[in-house]
Amino acid sequence: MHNSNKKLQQEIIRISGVNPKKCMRCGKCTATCPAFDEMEYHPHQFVAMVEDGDIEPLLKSESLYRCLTCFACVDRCPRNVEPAKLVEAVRLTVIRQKDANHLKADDIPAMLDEDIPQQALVSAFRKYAK
Amino acid sequence: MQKITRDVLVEKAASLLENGTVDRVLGWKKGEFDYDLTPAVFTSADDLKDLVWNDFCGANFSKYLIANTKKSASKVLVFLKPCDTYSFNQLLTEHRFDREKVYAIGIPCEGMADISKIKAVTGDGISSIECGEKINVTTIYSDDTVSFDLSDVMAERCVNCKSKKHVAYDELIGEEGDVIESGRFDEVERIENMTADERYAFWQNELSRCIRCNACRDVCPACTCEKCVFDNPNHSLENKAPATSFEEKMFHIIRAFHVAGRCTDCGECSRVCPQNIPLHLLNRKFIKDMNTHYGEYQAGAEVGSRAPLVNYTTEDVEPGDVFEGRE
Amino acid sequence: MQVNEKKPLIVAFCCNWCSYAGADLAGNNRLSYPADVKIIRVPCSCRVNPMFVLRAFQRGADGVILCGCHPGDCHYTSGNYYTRRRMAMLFSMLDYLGIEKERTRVEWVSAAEGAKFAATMNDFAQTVAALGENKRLEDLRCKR
Amino acid sequence: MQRIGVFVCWCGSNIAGTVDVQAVSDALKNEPGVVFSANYQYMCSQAGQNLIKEAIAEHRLTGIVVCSCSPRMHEATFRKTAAAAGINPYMVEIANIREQCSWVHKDMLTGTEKAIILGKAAVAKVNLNTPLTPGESPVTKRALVIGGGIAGIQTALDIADAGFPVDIVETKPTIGGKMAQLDKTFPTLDCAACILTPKMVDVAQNENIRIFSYSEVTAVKGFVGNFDVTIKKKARYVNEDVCTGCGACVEKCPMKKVPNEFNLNMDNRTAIYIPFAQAVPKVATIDPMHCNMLKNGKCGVCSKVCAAGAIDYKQQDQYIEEKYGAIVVATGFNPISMDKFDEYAYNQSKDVITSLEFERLTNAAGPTAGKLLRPSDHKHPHTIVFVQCVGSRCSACAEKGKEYCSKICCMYTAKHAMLTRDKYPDTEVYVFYIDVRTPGKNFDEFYRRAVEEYGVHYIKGMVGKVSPEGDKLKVQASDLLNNKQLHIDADLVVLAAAIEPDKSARPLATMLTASMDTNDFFTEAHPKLRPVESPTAGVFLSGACQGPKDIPETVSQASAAASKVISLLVKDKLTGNPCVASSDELMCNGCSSCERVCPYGAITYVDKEFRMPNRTIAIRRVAQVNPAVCQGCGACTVACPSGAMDLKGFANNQIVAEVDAICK
Repeated sequence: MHNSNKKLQQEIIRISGVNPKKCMRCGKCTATCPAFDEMEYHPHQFVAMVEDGDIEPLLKSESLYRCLTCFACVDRCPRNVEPAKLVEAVRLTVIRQKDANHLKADDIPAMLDEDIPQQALVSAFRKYAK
Repeated sequence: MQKITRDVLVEKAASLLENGTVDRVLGWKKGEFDYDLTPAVFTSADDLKDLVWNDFCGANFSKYLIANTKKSASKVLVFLKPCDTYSFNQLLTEHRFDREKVYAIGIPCEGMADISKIKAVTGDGISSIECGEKINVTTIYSDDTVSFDLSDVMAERCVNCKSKKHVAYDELIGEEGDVIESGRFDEVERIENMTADERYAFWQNELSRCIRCNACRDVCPACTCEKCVFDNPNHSLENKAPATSFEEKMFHIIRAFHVAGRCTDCGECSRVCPQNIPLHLLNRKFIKDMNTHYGEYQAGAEVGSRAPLVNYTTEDVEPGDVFEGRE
Repeated sequence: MQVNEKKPLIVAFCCNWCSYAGADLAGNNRLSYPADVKIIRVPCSCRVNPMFVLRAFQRGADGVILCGCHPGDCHYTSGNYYTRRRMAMLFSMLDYLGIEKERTRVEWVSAAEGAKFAATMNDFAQTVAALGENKRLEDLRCKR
Repeated sequence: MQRIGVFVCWCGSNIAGTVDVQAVSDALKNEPGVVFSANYQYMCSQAGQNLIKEAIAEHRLTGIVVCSCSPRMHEATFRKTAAAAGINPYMVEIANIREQCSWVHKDMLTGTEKAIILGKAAVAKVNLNTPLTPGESPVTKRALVIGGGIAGIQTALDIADAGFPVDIVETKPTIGGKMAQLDKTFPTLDCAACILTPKMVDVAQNENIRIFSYSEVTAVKGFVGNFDVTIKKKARYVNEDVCTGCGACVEKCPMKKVPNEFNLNMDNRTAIYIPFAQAVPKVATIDPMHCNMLKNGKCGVCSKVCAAGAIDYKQQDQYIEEKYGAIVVATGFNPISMDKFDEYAYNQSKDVITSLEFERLTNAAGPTAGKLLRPSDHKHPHTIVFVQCVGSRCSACAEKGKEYCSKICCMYTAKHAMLTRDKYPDTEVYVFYIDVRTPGKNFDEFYRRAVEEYGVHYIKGMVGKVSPEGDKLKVQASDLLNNKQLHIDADLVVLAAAIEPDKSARPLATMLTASMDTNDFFTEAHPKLRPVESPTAGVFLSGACQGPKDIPETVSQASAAASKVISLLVKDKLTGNPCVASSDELMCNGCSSCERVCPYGAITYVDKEFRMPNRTIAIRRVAQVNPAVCQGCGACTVACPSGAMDLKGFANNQIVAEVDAICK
């Protein structure tokens, strides 16, 4: 079997507050996912892989950034598993693994495109900050 | 809040007696001392001259309805402070009197005074007390009047008042209040946080003062048994006076257990205890535990509610785990 | 009799349908436990009034244990659920009064769990023996 | 004062090996009340029992203590012995000195010491024993079946077959229930009507069965063997005894636009109606909500055309009171509402239907005369998508779905898919499933046939969204095994809606004091060993009111319930367990605490007069225990604050005496 990464698995479960064991593999999350074609791993696979501790491929996957965070999967899931929260937790894990080497507030002004409306930035934060 | 005066109550009671709506009025009357008010039954407008309403009207009349509704040919008028209404509802839940035979007037309460707090300042020899804006006390020791603010001498149960809202009445005088977040469990928590030895010492000290006068039981609106198990010679636990330190505990544990889930936390037990034992801390412990483990429950908040001890869920905490999170 | 010779006295209330049968099974299988444990048969654990527990302590018991069917298996469908609440509250109160919480216990023992019954009693007897004599609850007049 | 005899058994060496039986009988001789004490090798043997009988006679014993094996072993034996010698069997107590003493302790000293203490406890208890007599109550030899579906029908037929009168109460104008709405039945594909309607006719013709259709139970009093039930016969404005069911009124009724509930509102009926052709009883019913005559007094056509003169616009609800010995609940199920499932567009498109609606669409007596046509445009659908587990196995939202598996959907969906492919081979049929559950005789074979012989596309995965677009339903779904997302243009989408207990069950359970689980299914007295009885004595469970069930299971449970009823009704008298609770009315507060913890509803309250000092009389509410219903658990005795409630045979003072004896 694949290498299971217990520590990362626990971390992701803790961050997301999701219990992947509640999943009954119905796939309604994936069925409902509007970004299906863009994603290598689909919502139900996220749940299954986290449950198995198969985390490494997820960390590397582009799927993380294809998820629209539309929460359709959360809404539709009959077992309250909330796959989107899991995807977000994996995303966060990637960010944390980069040794907290994020943008510093001071660096941002130099990178800003004057033409982007402020509102777009704020709404992006709102959208992705859940 | 508009302050309710004695005259308002007397006028109301007199008119209800007069028009025949009620034939008995439960109210407060001066006892041996000004602060020592006693529950009284008034049957005529003339009697009502003795009715008192001041900062010492702590007595909860709900329990008196059991006997008085049976004696009344029409209805009994009862004045209920917000905390009294909970006992009132609880007794209705237990079918202890006929609601149809009661005319309940809800009256607002800003808290009652605790005479022991006054005596701590003035000494025991109080010759008179007048309640107004301030509580003015004269003593046998001097001609000077000592004045107190009610807030400085308020009874513990009123400081930690759980509700200014009346949950039952036919007519409300004054303004309605709200249920209040109170710190009533702080003291319970303080005891819980002691070591077992400290707790034992604390309660040994408190309960060893018990003289088994039964005042707590007699005043308690939940203790309305036709015959108390402790008085029943056919019951194997009959016990009139404690012979050992354990029997004091036994009495108080059993009493608290019998009223658990039925006790509205009115605090009458501690008010009447001549030995100043904080008996309400036993009841509050049960209330706190039941709230923690079985969900918030306020006895008497509504008629017909099902108390935690006559209810269950399949997921309840195991008896061995109730201590979890402590010590 | 000298004090240090005193053995712990344990009263065990067992429900007729599960735990009393479990105790019988322990006997059938010759699984021993201390003779300090004396069993009182009740129809259901919910028959046990907190007063009985206190009475046992008052008369010199060092430990009191209640055994009933596992939650959900009560012969009377709901009895042990009430037991669970009542005893949880009683034990919490005893603890609040500073009485050693290890002296009281509720254990669910089915009719098939003879081994569990014996193990439970061994463990409980050991715990109670380690606490020593029950000084906080007993009635001194009844002291042996 | 009792005169107690103590009998210590050696049980060969089983007891005598670790317990000094002589020392035990000697020690117990000095206990209060003991007048005789002996030991013997085998107390349970004939010789041992004779020893007891002789001692009873010789020493005029009033109570017996046997120190022996577990009471679970020989308590009954020794009680019989005592009864044979003329003393009340409940004056016997057993001290268990074998299983709980000699077998678990190794040395003679501890064993003997403990045996003496156990003996003392038993003596202390017997000193307080009182003779007990089991209560007897008569049995009314008539059964009530609530619900006239296949469960109720089968139960009623079986009970009637045994020779007992049975009444069926059905809320609808006809019996038949859900099964009458079905087309075919799995796995044999018999037509539902062909196997059900003969049974309905049997019911109608059976002399022992009375049908109260269009009726409901409004009050239940009493207890096992002696229920008093009030049945409300709703006014149907047609005299049942006169109506011939000719249907002339239905034909002529001008009010033709009433949604037809029998066809799940997919077509219309008239205001006066007979639900379906084989209805039993076959009489018309006027729907007062839609009848012009009843609403505003303008019409009266049915009355004019009725040759039998059966129409009675003045008819009133009628209340019937009847006595029953046993009650069977057979209230059945309903599909849950699909209103909350926006993703499946049930409320947006007429072509998204539930499986029960599909049944009606394929039923020859249904709105399309059995032709599978889309409800929206009556065109033949070419692509059909079946969605399984809609609202079943759903723990996310209690308002939306149910946590349990509805059990029947896998099979009926396989049936629907198979029949569709059979009749219309040009149709593509997709079934989206989470799991296919087929535990039943010939069930899996049936499902495999749908796949292998009929070419139904079974796809593991759920449908995420159904969106109506033009005359198509865009179905977006996942195929988990191929890791694909599917987009299907469907003509018809069929939702396998979860099933739930009928709404009438909850108030009925309250009336019967029968317990229910959180899903409103009735709970059984024991989940394995007493599956058709409710914990309330005399109340039995039949069919889906106890849990989701298919027809074969429902019928077997119905017959099982009937056999339980029959074995109750054949008894002339019920003998109770004498160890029941009883309340001391002088001490009772009437506070209802005991009633709330009683799992059997054995406690009721009455207002009673009490003589008070000074020749006054006080009326107080006091608890009364029905000994025929009480099972003797004792929950009430602890709930009672005043100690008024006590349990015979395990009384407060008896248990305290045992505690005291042990702790002495």
